[in-house]
Amino acid sequence: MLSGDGAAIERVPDFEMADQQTQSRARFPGQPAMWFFVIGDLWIFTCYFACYAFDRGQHSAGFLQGQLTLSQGIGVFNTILLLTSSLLVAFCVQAAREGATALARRLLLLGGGCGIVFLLVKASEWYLKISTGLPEGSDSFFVYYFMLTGLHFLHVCLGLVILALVFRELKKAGPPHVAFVESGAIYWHLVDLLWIIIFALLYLLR
Amino acid sequence: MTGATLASIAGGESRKGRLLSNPKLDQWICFWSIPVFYILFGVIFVLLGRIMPPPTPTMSTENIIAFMTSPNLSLAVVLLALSLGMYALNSGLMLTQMKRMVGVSPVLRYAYIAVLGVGGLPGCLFPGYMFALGAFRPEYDPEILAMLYDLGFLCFVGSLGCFIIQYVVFTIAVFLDKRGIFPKWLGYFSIWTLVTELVATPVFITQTGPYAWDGLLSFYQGTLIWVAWQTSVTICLYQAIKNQPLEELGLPLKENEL
Amino acid sequence: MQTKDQRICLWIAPFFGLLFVFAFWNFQGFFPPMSPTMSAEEVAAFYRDHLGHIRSSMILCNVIGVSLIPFFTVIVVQMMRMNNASRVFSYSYLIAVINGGTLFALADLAWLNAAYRPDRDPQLTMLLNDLAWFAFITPVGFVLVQNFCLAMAVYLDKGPAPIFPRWVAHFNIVTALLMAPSAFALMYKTGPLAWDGAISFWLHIATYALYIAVMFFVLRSAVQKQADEETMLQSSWKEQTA
Amino acid sequence: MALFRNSLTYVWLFLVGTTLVSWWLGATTAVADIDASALSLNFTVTVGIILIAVVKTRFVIWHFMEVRHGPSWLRWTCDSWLAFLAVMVIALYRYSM
Repeated sequence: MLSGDGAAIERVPDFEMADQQTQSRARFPGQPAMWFFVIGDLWIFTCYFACYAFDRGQHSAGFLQGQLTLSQGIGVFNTILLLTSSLLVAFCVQAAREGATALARRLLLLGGGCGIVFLLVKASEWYLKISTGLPEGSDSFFVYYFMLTGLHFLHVCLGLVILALVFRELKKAGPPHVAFVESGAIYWHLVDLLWIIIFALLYLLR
Repeated sequence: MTGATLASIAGGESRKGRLLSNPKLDQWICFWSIPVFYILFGVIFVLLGRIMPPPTPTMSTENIIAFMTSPNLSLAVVLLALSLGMYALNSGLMLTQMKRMVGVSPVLRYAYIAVLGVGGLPGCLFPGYMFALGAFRPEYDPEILAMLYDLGFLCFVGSLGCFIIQYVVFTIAVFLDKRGIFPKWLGYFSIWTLVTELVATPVFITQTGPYAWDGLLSFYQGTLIWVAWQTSVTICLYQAIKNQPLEELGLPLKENEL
Repeated sequence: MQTKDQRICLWIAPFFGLLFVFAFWNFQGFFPPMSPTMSAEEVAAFYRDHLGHIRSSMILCNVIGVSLIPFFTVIVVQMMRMNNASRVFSYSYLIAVINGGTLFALADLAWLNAAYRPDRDPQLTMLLNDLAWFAFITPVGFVLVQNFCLAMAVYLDKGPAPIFPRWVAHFNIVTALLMAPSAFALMYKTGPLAWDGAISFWLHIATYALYIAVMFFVLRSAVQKQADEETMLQSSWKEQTA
Repeated sequence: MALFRNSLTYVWLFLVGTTLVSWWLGATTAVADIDASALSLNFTVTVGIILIAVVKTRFVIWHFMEVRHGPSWLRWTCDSWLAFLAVMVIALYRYSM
């Protein structure tokens, strides 16, 4: 299915050449407004991570208690899921740059699909967590857990909306507006990036 | 409105004896009411009432009584009752600029009006009344005073819904606008204010730590980003009014459009 | 633009005004007004003695609490017709009207809750009574902005035929200033500024009633002028096509 | 299929690999009961996990967000933010322990 229809195949060889081309000249990815948003968002999350690290140090026993009840398996699966969706969206950007909009649309759908699966897995994880109840003494950990994963959940939802807008852009006849597609992809990579840090801090930290 | 009146508006300078002949006088009046309002806002909540930065939720009853009987708390609420209306001028200005946007239907303006109609009371005046009630009769039982103290701060720091929707409506309007009256980064900026409002949701659950109503994350970060947002909105409003073409002023109103 | 709907909204105001007068007269706590210096037991006793009157009048107030909104929206429509440079004052006026309307509802609900269980702890009844009086007397910030916006709109109405005469602007400013000091009822229990005092209560209520009455007549003439303009427009249009 | 010979695929493989490594690193100590000796081990494990996360984040920024083709100020901002984040989290965690 990934091979795309006939038209895309001929154009695929110069797909790689495009790859070498981009290395030569410096090019600003996406729109500056999106970078303003990404960098600002990173700083906002930095404050959350700082408070988390500080509180974690102070009563680390309670945090460990809470953390042990989290299942790292689901966390790893979610991480790999978002990494895959990031890869697919990156391929979509390269395909869009090449004008292979049909292939780009298919890759975007796959990436968005992974995002939706991520949301479902996260929601079920919460539901399990809430229904089994929280071990006492670790509620401060779980305020952070629900706050960080909740905010990330909303970022993923906003990311899906942006991917939908990119999909609509790719549906239009004629060459797509590449900077817009790149910005959508950059936001999606931001969401993936935030999850990598949240996963490390919440699930694996000792 | 015939062309004559349009000329008279644009040619205001020529009219002798008119001291303030600036054609955009009404928008500049509302614009300069914004800094005045926020200076008053600062005086009321920070200096007089010492409501911002908020005291800890886990205060002992004596401190609560001391807070309630602080001399100029009720004066702060009086000033609030007098000056809260100025926020309507600020919102009116935003709506006037939103009306100039192309590709933005009036539904966003009506939503903005409705949200602002709701927003001011639970967020500002109602907490003020709770503190005023406490200050009015310090001889209440300590539990009643503690309840007023909690009710006041929870409403003040915790009323999020109406402001979130205000930011959502404003963000959509900025992104849909094809004329670019407000820059796109302002749209992204209001997404942050929306995010920080969401971070304040655990205010109703925890009483200690960074998510309490005086916590670093739900209060200080939210207020910092809100202040930065309001400053950048004011700057963008200034730009929008300044480069509003003169012939756009005094346009006749389309029949059914607010 | 057809003016029949504006006339209907206009004539709503005196009808509900009379209902308001009756409700306030029926509510024993207004004439003479309850004094803030009453102790918790006296307040509770007052609610127990006048339970029927309080409940009936406040239920009526609850029903007609926001009935003056159509009257104020007629003002907004007339402000929209003025040829100011932009509609900023009309928008601000509308938002101030929305905020003002909701506060009277809060006051009315507080009274009704106090009267719902008169055998509560007297302090709770006093608390609800205080909240009711605060929300009824002190929120003048919105009225200030309303009148300020209308006054500025009239001053800046550069059209050949202004919608409102200029004295209406002065009248609005004066009424706003007369009602402003009643915000201090939050601080004082005795004296003219207390919520039963001469300035905060009597002056406030009298000014507001006078304001509604005067604006009613001003609006009636404005709507009438608009109707004449339209008929003149239609007649001249018919002449051209006939 | 060109998509698999693409450089991004190798980046993706690297990222998945490091995720599994950090999982293995983080998981092994879950079995050890929590006591003082384990705590000291924890700090080295913590630093290891945070560094892995930082490396993964840098790869995502440079390759997926194409910052490696971007202007130098953008590269510098992202890297300095990442360094600040890592140092701050480790320092706060160590200081408050």
